[in-house]
Amino acid sequence: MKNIKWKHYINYILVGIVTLIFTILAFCGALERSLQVNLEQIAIAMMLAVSLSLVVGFLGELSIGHAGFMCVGAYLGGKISSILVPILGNGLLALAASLLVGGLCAGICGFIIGLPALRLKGDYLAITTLAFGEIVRVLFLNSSSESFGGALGLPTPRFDRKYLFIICFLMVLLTLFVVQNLIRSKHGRAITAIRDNEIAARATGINVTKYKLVGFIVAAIFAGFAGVLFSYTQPNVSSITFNYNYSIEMLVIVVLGGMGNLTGSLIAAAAVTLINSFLQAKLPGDLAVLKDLLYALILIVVVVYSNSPALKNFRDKYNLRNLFAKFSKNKHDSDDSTRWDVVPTKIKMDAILSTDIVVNDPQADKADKPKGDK
Amino acid sequence: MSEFVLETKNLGISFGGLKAVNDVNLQIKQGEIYGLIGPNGAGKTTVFNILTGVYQPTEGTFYLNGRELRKLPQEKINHAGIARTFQNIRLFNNMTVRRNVMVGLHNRPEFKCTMLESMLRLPRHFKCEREMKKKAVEILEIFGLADERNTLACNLPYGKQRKLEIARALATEPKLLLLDEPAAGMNPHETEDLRQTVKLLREKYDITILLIEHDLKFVSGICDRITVLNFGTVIASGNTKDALSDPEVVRAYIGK
Amino acid sequence: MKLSTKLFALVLSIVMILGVFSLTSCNADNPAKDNEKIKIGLTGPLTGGASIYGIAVKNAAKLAVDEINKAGGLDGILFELEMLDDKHDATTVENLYAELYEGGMQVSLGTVTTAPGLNYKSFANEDNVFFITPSATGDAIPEFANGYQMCFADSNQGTAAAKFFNENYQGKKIGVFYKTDDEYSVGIYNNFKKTLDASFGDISATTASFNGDASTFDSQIQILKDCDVVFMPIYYTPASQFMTQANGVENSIKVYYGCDGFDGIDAIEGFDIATVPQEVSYLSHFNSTATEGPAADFIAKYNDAYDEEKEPLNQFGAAAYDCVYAIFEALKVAKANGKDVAANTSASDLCEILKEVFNSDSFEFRGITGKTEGNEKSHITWSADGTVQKEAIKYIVKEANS
Amino acid sequence: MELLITFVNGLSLGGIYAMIALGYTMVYGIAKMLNFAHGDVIMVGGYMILLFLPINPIVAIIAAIIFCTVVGIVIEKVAYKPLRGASPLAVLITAIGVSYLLQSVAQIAFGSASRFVVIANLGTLKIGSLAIGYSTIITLICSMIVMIGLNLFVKFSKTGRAMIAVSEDKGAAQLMGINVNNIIMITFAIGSALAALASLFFLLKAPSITPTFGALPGIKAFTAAVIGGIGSIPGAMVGGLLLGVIECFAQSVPAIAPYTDAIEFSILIIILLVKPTGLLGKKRREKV
Repeated sequence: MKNIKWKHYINYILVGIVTLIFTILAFCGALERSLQVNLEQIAIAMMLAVSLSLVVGFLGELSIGHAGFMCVGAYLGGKISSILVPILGNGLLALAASLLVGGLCAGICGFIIGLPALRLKGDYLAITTLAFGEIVRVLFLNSSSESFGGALGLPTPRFDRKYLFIICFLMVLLTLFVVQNLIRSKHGRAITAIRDNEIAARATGINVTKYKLVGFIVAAIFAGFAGVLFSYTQPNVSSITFNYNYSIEMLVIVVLGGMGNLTGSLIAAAAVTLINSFLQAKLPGDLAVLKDLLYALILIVVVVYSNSPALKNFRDKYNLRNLFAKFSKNKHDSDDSTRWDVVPTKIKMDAILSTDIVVNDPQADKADKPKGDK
Repeated sequence: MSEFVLETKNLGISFGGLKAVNDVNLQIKQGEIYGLIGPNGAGKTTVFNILTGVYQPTEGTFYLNGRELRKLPQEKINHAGIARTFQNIRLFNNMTVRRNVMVGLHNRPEFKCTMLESMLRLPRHFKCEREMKKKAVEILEIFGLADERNTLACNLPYGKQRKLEIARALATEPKLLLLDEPAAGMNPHETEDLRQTVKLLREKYDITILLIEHDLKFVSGICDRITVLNFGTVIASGNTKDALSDPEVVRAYIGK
Repeated sequence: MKLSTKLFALVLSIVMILGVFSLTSCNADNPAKDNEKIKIGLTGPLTGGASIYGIAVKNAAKLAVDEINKAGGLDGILFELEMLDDKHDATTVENLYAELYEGGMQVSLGTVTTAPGLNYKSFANEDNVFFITPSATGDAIPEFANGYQMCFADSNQGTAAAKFFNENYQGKKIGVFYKTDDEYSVGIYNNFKKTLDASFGDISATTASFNGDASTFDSQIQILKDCDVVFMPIYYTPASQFMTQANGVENSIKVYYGCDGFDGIDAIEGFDIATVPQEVSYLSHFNSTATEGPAADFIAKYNDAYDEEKEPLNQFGAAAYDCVYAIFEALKVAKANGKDVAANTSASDLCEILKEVFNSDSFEFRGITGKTEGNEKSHITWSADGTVQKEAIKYIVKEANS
Repeated sequence: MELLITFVNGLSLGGIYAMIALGYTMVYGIAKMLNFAHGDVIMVGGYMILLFLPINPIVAIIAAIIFCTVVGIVIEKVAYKPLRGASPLAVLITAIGVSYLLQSVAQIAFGSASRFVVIANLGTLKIGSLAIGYSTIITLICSMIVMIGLNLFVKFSKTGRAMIAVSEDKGAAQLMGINVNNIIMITFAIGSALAALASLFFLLKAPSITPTFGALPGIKAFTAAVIGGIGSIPGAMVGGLLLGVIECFAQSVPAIAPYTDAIEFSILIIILLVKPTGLLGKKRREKV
């Protein structure tokens, strides 16, 4: 049983150790600011990746509007904190209140976007989430300067920079705690059942409506939390940040991390953030134009390499996991519960991204079309 | 309480003017194994889809133990006590065998555990998970799948996948089990095995079974009564042997 | 060992290495203490849609630094420039600022555009880093004591335009065409409208707007086609699009009037401004097609050094050139006043020195932006709130076709 | 009357959207992938026109079409074909990578400054106080011709029918002797050629180009394709025209103009809620 325990808590341990070490460094005053900044960004990306993973990896719905939830969190949390900070002081109390409000409002948005998810599938749902994200952004963009600052952005108070990353990482732990516990329960089983085969899940008595909404709401709440923290890292929140490219970046992280693999998502979030900020900060002005080129090439090569069916044999031969497995004595775990976070990576993604449309055959399948469903 | 487990009254559905199922009346008694047969395209699976809420009937209605289930969503119909398997197997392929069955146990009252309890990992969550696992293995043992409980469902051989689907349906504690071509694609050995299992289900769990099957040998060997459909309408119904020898049925199967 | 244990050990060691790395490279209060040259830092868009501004700033600032260094620097103290790419994206600034500051930046040109600048000013304020931005026109940019502008602030431009309209276009139909998701455009528009509404009740404007990268303006032209004067607080690319597309479709537009974003409109490759029948003019501090005076000298120098087709000069660049010289001159003044300026003076100390000079009444910078007469450079001073005081000029890019 | 002008403007803009949307929809129908790089092919076309314009406008247009076709095929071969059979999501991410790649290559090659590309000055049609650019009218007519032509091509030519077959069932099409790889390649080629045409009409309307030029029409056209029912060729046309008209009308009212994008996307959501597979998309029922 001891072996299993390790694996169950690997994500907590990973994040926990990182937090602990950097916290100690921070208290010693030995932490570079750029590293601190990167840590904040990594933590926010991790929260977004883990929460998005719940929707894309486990619920099996493609969402490219995750930045919209974050936007709601950032603006509402930021607004609340800028109201509360003068009253309560710039402390944990104001932060907690804004987290609460930001998360709650994002959660409500998650509910709203979850409703079409009950009716729509695949790409249609994907564009709906994208549309939702853009609508939210445009509304904040055109808000009056008294309410949310409009195009000029919303000035937000900033938490003591030195310790903000610790709070961010604690929130990552909370996100992991909730998402993992949800997934590794009977409710999570129901959610993955819906992903694997919605029709069978319904016939087995799973309340698909409820669980789809739960998936979207939980994901939205944590994206909202990430938004609030983001507003604390930025002196000025501007809606342009939350455009669909940002959502796509989060999707890239989730896919690179291996769909539905939370450890992978965490590592990918850290890696992508670090690569981005490294390229950004280290390439001097003249080479800046190469940065996008490099990022694009890395993205293409990594995705083609790790997904191409033609390279499968090669990958299997030189797989990192296999390399590790060679050294491990206990090659096969006997209990299926140990595989809970690995299994979903084997999803046939067609289930997520496919709605076959008959281009030109109105008569086809007529017998299968019920009257009410024209 | 009605004397019939399942009773359909003038059940019918039309798709854009085409009557796929018309005026089907079934009356299935407690503990019966009832067959629904007919040539391809006769509307058998459509009847199943109506009974499980996939389609809404355009005419007529149906009752389970006297309770009208028309208009209920699929999961509510399942909660009311109808479970089914599918013609083309629909397992949760990326889950292990045991987890497939555990999904079936999801709504049982004895395994109640709210989402909050799960998220906070309260004692009830652990208790519930433990007992669900135990129960799932118990069910798997009936079907002889207990040894493969940690195999991914998609890696099971065909015959076992069929069985697993039945096990999952059974896990929802149904009063009526709908089996859609359970013996399709099975070799004679597997078919025989299946027959034993279905009989066992009735004996041990007192479940009423309605099944669609093309294999008439299988049907006549197991069903108490059958109904024969052709072009969406009932052409014969009653005792298995009598119904099969009905001239109308013979004509439908063999052709004029 | 188990896989997880391995992984755990791996992560642990990586973290340790990172930790040790950050320990060793920790230099407590003055990251610039090992500098051999005074390091000027800034961020700006070098890639993406707004990169034309950032690139001009980078080139012109580099030109100024090279000139100063060639001339011996500040009594032998040389300067160096470091510019990072913020993509006109405010979220990158936190990271870039940290990188610049820890890399030893002592004095800064802030950011090229307003959106990132709104973040930059707060970071710079926390560390007390002096910055003078060439082109972030936002009103809130010089909010803190350490922030200065070389360009006119949005409110300044909006108010000036409103006054100009009131004086010159009474009784005319006025149209405004602005960009709703751009801080610069919205900032000027809001102030323009506020001034117009508040002070001059009998003059009002028809408004059309666009956002994002939109480049087809059919509907907007329909709204504005019956105006006499169209005020365009936008950059020249969409403005030139509007003029081209409105050509022949509008009925009565006589004048297109812009702000400093118009600069460069007559230099767009392939766009022949003579085909626009209207008068095109703008109020600004620099004319990048000037043919005489100090501005022309600078333009010649710039075009010698850079590919004017790919990296064209605009007023952003000119302002950046002035910014570098302003810092240089101010440091010279400070040094003359007996202040201790060295290549490794901390950013905070330099900030105090520079603030004092910039805020003193006697400091006047002679630059290439603002109103120049003959070969005389312009007179530029700063008010205590960090906004620039120099004379704006109305440039007529093109007279109306008669 | 002004409403009419706005309407015609909308149709013409919609025609361009529709042309791009056709590329999305055909590729989707046949390769079952969202080609996020499609918008950037438009940009490539625009730069080709810019490059060859000094020679002759006609040469420039032909060069742009040929080059875009080649680019489309190369992208398909290099970035998408190795992933055939892999998850569509992976292909989606690669497409995003290709999009970034094209943009940064364009920036390196042409700089990021906006370039003016005046293909021709076509003048204006004036009726009383109303005026409408000839470019608008030409765009409208040409886009209609292209769309009808494409529809006929798909319906009646051998290749077109092979496309339908592949889009319905790759495996079965292969068994029927259709070279699926070729058909996919041809689809990409046609889609990219359409993108080049779209860039031509776009530049006729708004003669300037930047490396990010394709992003906005790309996302609009994607929206249009989904409104019409992605995978359906008539759907792409209807969606494109509808979107163009909505956009022009929304922008012609100053008070709601800033919300144009939000309005468009709201309409998209509403349409999808009423018709979950778009206006003309065929509803796919999963056989139970």
